[in-house]
Amino acid sequence: MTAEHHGQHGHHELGWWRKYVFSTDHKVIGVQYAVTALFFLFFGFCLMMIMRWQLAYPGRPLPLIGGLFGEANMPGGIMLPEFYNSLGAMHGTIMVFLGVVPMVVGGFGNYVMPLQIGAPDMSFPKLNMVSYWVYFVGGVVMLTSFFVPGGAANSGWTSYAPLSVIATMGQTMWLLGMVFLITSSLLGSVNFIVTIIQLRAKGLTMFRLPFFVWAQFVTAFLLLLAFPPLEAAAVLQLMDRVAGTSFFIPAGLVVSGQVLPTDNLPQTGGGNPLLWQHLFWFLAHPEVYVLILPGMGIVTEVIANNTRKPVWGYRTMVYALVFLGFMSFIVWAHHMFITGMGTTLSAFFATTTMIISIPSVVILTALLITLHRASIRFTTPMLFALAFLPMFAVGGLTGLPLGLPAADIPLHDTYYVIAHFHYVVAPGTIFAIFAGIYYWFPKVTGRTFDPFLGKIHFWLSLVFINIVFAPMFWVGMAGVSRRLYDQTVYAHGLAVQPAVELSSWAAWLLGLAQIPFIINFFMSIRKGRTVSDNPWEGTTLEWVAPSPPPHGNFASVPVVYRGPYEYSVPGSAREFFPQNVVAEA
Amino acid sequence: MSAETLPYTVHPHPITGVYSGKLGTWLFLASEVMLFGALFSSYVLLRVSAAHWPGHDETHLSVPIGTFNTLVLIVSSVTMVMAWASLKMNEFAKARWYLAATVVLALVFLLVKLFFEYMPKWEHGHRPGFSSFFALYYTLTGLHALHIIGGIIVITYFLLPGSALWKKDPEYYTNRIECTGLYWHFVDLVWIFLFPVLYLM
Amino acid sequence: MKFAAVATVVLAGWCVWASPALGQQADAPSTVGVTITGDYGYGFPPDASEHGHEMDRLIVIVHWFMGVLFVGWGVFFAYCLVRFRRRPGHQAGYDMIKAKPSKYAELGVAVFEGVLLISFSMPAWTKAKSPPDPATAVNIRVVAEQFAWNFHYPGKDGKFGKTDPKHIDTAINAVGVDRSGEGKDDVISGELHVPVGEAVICQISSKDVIHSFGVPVLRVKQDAMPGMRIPVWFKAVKTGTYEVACAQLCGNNHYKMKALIVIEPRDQYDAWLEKKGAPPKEFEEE
Amino acid sequence: MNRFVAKVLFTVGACLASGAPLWAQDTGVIKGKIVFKGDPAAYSRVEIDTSKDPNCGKDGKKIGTENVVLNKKTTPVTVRNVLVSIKEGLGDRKYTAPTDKVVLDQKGCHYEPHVLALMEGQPLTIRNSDDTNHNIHFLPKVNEEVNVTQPQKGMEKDVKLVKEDVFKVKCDVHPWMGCHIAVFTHPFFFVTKEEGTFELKNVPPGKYKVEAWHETFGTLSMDVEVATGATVEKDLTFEPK
Repeated sequence: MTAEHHGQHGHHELGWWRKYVFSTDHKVIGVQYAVTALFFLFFGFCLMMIMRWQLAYPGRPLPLIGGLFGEANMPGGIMLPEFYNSLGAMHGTIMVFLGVVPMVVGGFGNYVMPLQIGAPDMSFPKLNMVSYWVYFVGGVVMLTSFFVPGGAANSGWTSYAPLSVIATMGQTMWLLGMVFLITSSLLGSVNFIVTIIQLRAKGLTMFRLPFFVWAQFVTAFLLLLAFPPLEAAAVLQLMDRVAGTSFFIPAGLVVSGQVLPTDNLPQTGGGNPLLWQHLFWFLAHPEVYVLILPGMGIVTEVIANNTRKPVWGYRTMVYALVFLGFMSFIVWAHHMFITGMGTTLSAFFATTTMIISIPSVVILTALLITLHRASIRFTTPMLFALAFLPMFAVGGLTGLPLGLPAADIPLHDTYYVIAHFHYVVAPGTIFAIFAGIYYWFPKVTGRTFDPFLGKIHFWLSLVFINIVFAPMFWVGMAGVSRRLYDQTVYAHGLAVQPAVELSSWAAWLLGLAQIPFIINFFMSIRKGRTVSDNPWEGTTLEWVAPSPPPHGNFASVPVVYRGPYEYSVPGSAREFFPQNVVAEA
Repeated sequence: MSAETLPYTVHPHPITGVYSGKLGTWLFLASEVMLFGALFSSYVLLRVSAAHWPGHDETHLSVPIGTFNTLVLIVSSVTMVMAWASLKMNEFAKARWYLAATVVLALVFLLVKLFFEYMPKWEHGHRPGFSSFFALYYTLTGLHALHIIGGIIVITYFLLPGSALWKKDPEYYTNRIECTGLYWHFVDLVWIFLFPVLYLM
Repeated sequence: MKFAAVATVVLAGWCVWASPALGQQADAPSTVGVTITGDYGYGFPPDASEHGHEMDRLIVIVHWFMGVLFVGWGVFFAYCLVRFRRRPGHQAGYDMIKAKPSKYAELGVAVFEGVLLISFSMPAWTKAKSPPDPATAVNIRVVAEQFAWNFHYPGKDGKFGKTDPKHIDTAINAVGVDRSGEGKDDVISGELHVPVGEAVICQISSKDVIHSFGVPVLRVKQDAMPGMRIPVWFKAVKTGTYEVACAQLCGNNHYKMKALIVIEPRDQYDAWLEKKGAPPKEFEEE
Repeated sequence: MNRFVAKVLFTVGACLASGAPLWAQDTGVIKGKIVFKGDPAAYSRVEIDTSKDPNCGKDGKKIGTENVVLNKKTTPVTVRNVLVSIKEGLGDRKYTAPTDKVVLDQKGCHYEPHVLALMEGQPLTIRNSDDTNHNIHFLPKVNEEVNVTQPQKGMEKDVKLVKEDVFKVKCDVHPWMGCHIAVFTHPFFFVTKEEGTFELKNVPPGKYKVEAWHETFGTLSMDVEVATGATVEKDLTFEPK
């Protein structure tokens, strides 16, 4: 890398559009991703808060805002089942594909990763811009689907065929939206991998990479290889809906008394609904790790920085991470134990599922042991990062009974499953996201946030999010299925209804608990105290760049001399060694 | 910042030995493999689970036309390589001719597919909804055709407006043609798989 | 800034205070004239099956295991947070501690998971997956449709009649059984009746989309796949009236896709089958 | 000029539709009955098993099959739920739909009426009078599909049918629940009741093709000539093989 690569500081100023809207700067794009994703996270959260009313008080008109949703959805404020299903499907879709993934990969990955590897930008800046705007279009398509006749997709975020094939027009929009989102992720992942391989600063070997970069690296590979099958599946389902094919529709279906008109069925016996599930879960299981790995990366950064010591067993963690990524491709069918799977197949997938739990345990343990003999600073990001550990532990552990086929029979598709994966993603990844926001906020804005509001936000969120999800374990144990518009029609559902009501109230309070964050966020951007380049006294390269980093990131090309987390090095005057500092003899 | 000012866009990375564009293309192709892989496995699953699979006498796919198209694509691959080679030998004019030839061949492929394969089948009522076989036939070949169209667009770009880059930075231009070539070979390769699977098996 | 914090706390407080006002209990289910047997609560639902306790036991064991791990981690976690908090004169240690215990812990986890899988899960699963010889069992076809369950009994001759969509009469012949031939004595019911203490094989299938035949009290769950007929089997050991729930999102009224399952002594079962098997009553408007 | 013609036609239509007396003497009436020839026993109705949903028939009221409903008391035996309407002969007369509501009621897990006829654009209300959930599923040939849930008693949904059509309606929660809806461009239609007779009033003079449609027996048709003020009486007979 030679000097002229950094000549751009003298560059003529770009126009407003090129600078903030159609920018090719990874930092601007990162912020664009993050802001859009935060919007979608909030939107998806709102959908859920509306659903929670129907769950808590089935068939009772939604007070105050009930009238706003139109006669087709909520006549007299009473939610109709079809609208409930739409909300459920879109909550899942938006949270996963429009919220969390764009946030942790598009947002944090885009902004932080190039800084941490000492690169001036991503390898393909224009491609980077394209992937954001493709994602944006996908998001718009998803949102508009609420306004088409029949409402948004209502076959669940898993869109199981044939239900999704005979569903209303919203499903077509969903598929189109997915094609956009998938394309965006593919372009992004190519960009990430190339950047990490090609643009690392001099001396930054793979085993000197911050764990966050490793997480992004593995995640990118998951996206790259797992998403295309879903794209294929989406294309096939589109054909089924639009071109009259029947990839997922078996012969002789009788829908509401009418034999489903499908021309080809006599000739070939039609399609296979399991095909969709295999293609879908082949993506969607790695997708789970796409949701959690970057979260682990963020948490590791924050913990290393706030324990003021190197993370324990860095290499072990990296190996565990890679192994996790690899294994995640051969566990998908544990979502399908009760689709009529035989003994052999289930044994295989149960085994791989048990195996994949080990590396997660390893990473968690490593992070825990890191706390040992640390000097823990309880900063706001650290609080979120610390909370991540037990929350993720709950989420991970409760995966065990679901991974054991016999135990899965009673628990499958009950609230137990909901509680399980929400513990992984909500107090897990979402807390990691908050940790990341608070941790890198000074770098991005050059200002500090208000720690007091931050702590309020943390404690309220921690309490309420647990009251939301913990009861669901008991509701699930009692055998209540998920995706029920009104569980009180069942004796076992009515018996645990109070727990559902409790969850709802906690959910709404959790919504209120985000107010301090929102206020903090916007006020600190404008009024926050300006800070130095390295307010957290971090060692990784992003803290070497100015805050906020200029176009091209680094004043001078950083050269790396050591591992990522050189804190409290014995027999040395300074408490921490940034990676680019020459060791004093 | 514009791509040119980034390291390793033109010159290969000392350790990995490739320039970023090439690596990116390879990764993109990896995902493409997964895409078509998924579709091929769908083909296998549907065919295995099907009560009856239409034989060659029922599908009426014309092997001669298929073979012709296969040859067309193979030749277009060759011209694509020649284009890159002549750029390497600094013969820009020649390269443009080869690129043009590639585009023409690609168009020939599409036209043959449209007028001698799709349209007659469509008239015969052999539409996607007719049987799982034709559903797969239209989906697979259609997706492949989309890839061909994409290739045509890219090559045409480098042939006309994009060629300005040659004067600014010949090596960079050559690299881009090489990447396009990689993609183009992949598209041909997909067809090499499609042809026997759909026409012969 | 402080204002926002205070406001939040106040608001939160108000909601908690106001919650009983809005929080009247939802209306009870409108299932009339039917009382569901057994008491339901936050634990497992009542277990009316022979094999259910195996699954329950497995789940309990797993949760003890999870509990031990979690508490173990939790204690260490809490200890570290207190003991190693930043305070004057306290310095973080740089060099790695040799954490042999963690290695053993991880190894232990792996081994125990193996045990759970091989000696608890697999036997139960294999049992669930190997139905007895149909000749010795009660055979029932469960045909799911949006949004109802149809239960198809072979009738006296013990043979199912041929079924074909063209015979479907949504009012009286939902499964489309051919009434000529073996189908003439077949029984189609909206309620599932099974004899207690006998092996029952249910052939699960679907007319339209994917449903799931879930009976919490029997610890049975099996997706109903259109185009397939998948057997599940169980031996009910407690008599009573329980509920069958659809456990797979199947459309608008998924939540109400419910049927009653009546487990009764053999003689009552036969009597019921007899009654159901009788030709339908002539209908005269009053 | 055109607007004037339109106005006139409008008034004519309105009066005809509402059977205004001052026009009555200028129009005729077509009446008759729908006769059934054959063995009534072969078409006896049977009770429907509603055990799927205990809420159905909790008032002790049983419901029966309706694919054929004969009136055995009358002689000759007549057929109920037959849809009689003018098929041809009205030329390009235009009629405006009456504004009074037609109600499709769901009562005791049973549709009332079983055959519902209305004019294009005439307001139709679907009501749930049951203490359970219903899922109204229109399976139209040309109109928009309707597939909505009414989870609670007393819920109402207004629907507009804007194209001429005859189609089945089904409840997806209670598979046995079915009925038929017919949409016409003119007001000359009638659905036979208990006595199995029909009467088309205020028919302008002219030659017509009158059609009778039954969900099981299919269609019959007859040619009728209506003179001013006259009443044509003509029967139709179904002879199922």
